[in-house]
Amino acid sequence: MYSEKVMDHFSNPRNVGELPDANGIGQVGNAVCGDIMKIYLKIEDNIITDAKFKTFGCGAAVATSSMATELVKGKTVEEALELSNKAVAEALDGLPPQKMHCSVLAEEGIKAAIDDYHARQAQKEAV
Amino acid sequence: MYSEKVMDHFSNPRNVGELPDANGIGQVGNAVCGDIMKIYLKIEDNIITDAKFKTFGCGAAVATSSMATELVKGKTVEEALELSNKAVAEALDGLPPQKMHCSVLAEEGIKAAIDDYHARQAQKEAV
Amino acid sequence: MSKIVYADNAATTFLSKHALEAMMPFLTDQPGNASTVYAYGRAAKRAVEDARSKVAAAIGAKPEEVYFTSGGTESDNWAIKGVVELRKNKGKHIISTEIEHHAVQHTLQYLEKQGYEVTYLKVDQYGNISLDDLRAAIRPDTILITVMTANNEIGTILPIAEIGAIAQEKGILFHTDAVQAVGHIPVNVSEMNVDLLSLSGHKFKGPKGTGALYMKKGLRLPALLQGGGQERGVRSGTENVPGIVGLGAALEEATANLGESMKRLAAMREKLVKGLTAIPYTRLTGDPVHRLPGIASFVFECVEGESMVLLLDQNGICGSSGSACSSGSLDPSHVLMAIGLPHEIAHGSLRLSLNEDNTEEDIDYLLEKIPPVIERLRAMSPLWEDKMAGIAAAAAAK
Amino acid sequence: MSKIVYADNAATTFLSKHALEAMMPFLTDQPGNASTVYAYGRAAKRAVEDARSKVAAAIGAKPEEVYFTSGGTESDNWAIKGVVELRKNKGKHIISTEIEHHAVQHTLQYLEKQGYEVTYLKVDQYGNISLDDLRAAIRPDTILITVMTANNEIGTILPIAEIGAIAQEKGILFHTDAVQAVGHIPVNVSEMNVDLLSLSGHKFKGPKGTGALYMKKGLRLPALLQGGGQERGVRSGTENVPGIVGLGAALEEATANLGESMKRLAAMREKLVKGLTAIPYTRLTGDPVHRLPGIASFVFECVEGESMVLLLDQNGICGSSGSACSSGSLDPSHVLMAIGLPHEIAHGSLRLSLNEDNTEEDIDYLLEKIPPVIERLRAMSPLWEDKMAGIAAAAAAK
Ligand SMILES: Cc1ncc(COP(=O)(O)O)c(C=O)c1O
Ligand SMILES: Cc1ncc(COP(=O)(O)O)c(C=O)c1O
Repeated sequence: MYSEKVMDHFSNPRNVGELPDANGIGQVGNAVCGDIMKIYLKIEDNIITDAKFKTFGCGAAVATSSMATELVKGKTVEEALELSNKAVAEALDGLPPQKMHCSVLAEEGIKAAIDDYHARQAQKEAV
Repeated sequence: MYSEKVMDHFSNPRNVGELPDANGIGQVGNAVCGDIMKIYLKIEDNIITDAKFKTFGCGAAVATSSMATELVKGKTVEEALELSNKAVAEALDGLPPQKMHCSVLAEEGIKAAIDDYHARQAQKEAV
Repeated sequence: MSKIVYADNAATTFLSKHALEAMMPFLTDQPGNASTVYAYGRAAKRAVEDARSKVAAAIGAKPEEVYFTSGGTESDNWAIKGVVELRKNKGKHIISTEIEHHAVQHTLQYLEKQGYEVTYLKVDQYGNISLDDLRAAIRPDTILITVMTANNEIGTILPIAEIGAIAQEKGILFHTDAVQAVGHIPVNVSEMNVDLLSLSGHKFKGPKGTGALYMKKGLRLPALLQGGGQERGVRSGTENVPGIVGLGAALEEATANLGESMKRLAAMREKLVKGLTAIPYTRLTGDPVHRLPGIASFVFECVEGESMVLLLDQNGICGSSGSACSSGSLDPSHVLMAIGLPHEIAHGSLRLSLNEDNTEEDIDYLLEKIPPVIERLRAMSPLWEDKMAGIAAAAAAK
Repeated sequence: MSKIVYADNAATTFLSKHALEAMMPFLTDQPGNASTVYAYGRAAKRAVEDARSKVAAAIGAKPEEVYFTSGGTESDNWAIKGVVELRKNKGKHIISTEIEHHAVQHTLQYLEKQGYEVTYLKVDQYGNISLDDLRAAIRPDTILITVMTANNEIGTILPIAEIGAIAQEKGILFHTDAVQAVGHIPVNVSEMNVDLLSLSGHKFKGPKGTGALYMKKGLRLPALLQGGGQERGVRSGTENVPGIVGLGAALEEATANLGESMKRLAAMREKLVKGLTAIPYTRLTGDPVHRLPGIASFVFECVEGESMVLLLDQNGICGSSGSACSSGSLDPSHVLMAIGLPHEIAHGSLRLSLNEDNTEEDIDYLLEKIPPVIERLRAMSPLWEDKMAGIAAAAAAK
């Protein structure tokens, strides 16, 4: 049911783990539904220089986390905000219909991490 | 579904044909129901000395005709009248339930032929 | 072993070697669960979807319009009961024919007991319905028309495309039992204007216990079998993966050379028909032209069907009869009655059904062995005796 | 090819070699129509009746109480819908449990939409019902009790004989879905006091697409599939002769050495349970004692089921999960919810189901490969991170 690309990103997930010096961290989903994604971003001069994730979820959840973190690395914050769930799914050569929500989660995870980055920046400036 | 005995009497029916000098002939069943038996008996001194049949009908109809004619040969008229359908069926090592009516037909065929014999005798005496 | 000519392919067929080969992996080194994610499961799933595509291709449908079932009977029951449930607020009237297979007829009789009304269209001597009768039978509360594509006893092919056009025009769902047609004559669901079509694997050298229901896109009948949600939720039950694979392979094979095979079969059938109708007081049943290539069906006067089949068996010939005796009922087949045969003649029916495995020699063998069997049975038939006596008397009276 | 350990036998099994051998004649040189009178037909009929006797013997029934179907799903649907139709004038209330297979549960839900009332008995943490609850649920209009013999996800064996005794005392028909039990534990319809029992061929190494319904003598459910009148008029459709033969052969084989095989399996299962529950935050699901010999079922905290199954697949292990993701729904299995597991834990379920073909080496392999998979998934799980942080904080706070 999964494409080869999905299976590759599930079996050898890129960017898995924590990022000690992350300055944007977002967590989306919930355990009741069976999917949680935690995205760590390191942003320097408005550029995402590193990204990592931790995910509790199905094969598609892991693969979309992996792909989404890959896709945003090197991008500006604005570019990353434009990452759509469809783009993530397409980069994985598609997802089964009942798994599309995982790509939505990945999109939301990136946004949540960027939100957190903005919040931290605002707080810093406020200080 | 048929016993070997039934198949034997169907494949090699005993007493098939007409009996030119029969003095008792009975026909039972009807073409609409798919079974007709015509029984020919030759009765001498109250003993059935020969019996033959012609049958239009299924395997069981042929086999019961064959067996019934076999069973009555050499019997007295009274003995032949006591031939039951059960006895015919048993002599054939049984019949499938939905084919028991064929044994009934055979019993009735013998009775009809004997009735005919009695009728002829009565007529003869009356003459 | 002595020669055996199997001429009962309309009842069931030998499994195709090609189909068995396709099935073997799932009968030996693959467990074949199509609903699981691991490698075995994915292979099974692919095999099922591949079979679905083959079935779809064979009937001019899209793969997602094909649902696998346990056979023609289930497909017929599902189609009819499903429409009835789906349309229960629209009406209670169904139109069918007098010559449907029991899988349709008994389902309709069951529904009649539940309060549904069924109009059974009469057929002519060839087993054909009149389109005017059909038009006249349509009522505002008609929810389903179900007419078989081709009859299993007499081989007549019905005007499905025309019936479908009428159904479409009137907005009535149309089901056809194509169990005897699929794999034997060209079948195309869109040309035939059908919404639902039943087929059964073992009629075209596929495995027994397999079938399919074609359901036109947009139509979604309620399930007949509830459960695990296989077949996109409408036909539950662990997929019979080897069976489905065999069905697909057999149907692909059957349709690959359909044109040629039909020609060859029709020629063999015609030789058989010509040879056997040369026996006096014998007639072909069914439409002489619009008929399945493989079905040669007859009635022999003054002979009873079951004893004919039994004697043929002793001659190494497998055929069948719609006689009452072989079914355990008292009336001969409803199909033979519907085409207007009197009881006593309908009792003497014989159906010989050929397929690609039959040879010219088979036909010669049939033509050699059958006439003496008829003769032998007539010689012991009191009906024949009467008939001959009557004819002799009539001749003498002239 | 690298090693594969197939531990998903509760989903489906490899076909038994013995069963395939028994089937082969009907897949090759016999057409196998059981309803015809010629030699081939008689051989097929004998084979079907022989299989019926074998099935009957395996469940302590009489041959004439066994009806062949297309699988467990059909048997369940037929039993339940049949009783409902048969008893429609007696009442509209049915009693079942919260942990039935979907073939029962979805059928009941369908009937609820038609106006029937169903009481689903709650189960305890082990998946067991209370007989007092059952007694309390019985109403004057209760027409059917349907409780599975053993659960497919957690392996719990239910007290069928006791339930049957209560049903009998109250004069209520009792059906049990014994799909997971037959061929795996002793099943005897009279000791169990059941009126109806479903079984499915492919759960004990028989062919897919085959099953049977036991119907107690004197009980005659209306047919679910109308048609040609096969199976004494109550289950129409051309008999799946090879399938039926395979079912009989497989069940005879499965029950021949049942005692020994159960012992061996239970020992292997216990080793597996012991080894895997040694992983922290892991529990066995289902009754620890009254359980099927072959089913070892677990939940691993902070791990999601589908990714576990996928990673196990990459290690050559076939297992299954009742996780929501693998089924495409959002809620985890109703069985795991019914035994009171919180959602987030129920998502991490794994079922390993063994049969006679599994070896000691398989168990060792499972015990070697599974713990690192759990570890790897936990290492990438934010839930696990939180859990560990929480524990560390709690420890520090002391
Ligand atoms: C026209 C027709 N419809 C339906 C069926 C039923 O198919 P099956 O016996 O495969 O269920 C048959 C054959 O038995 C048939 O010939
Ligand atoms: C307990 C139980 N009941 C019913 C079924 C349905 O059986 P089948 O899939 O063979 O129709 C299954 C297995 O799928 C089962 O485990």
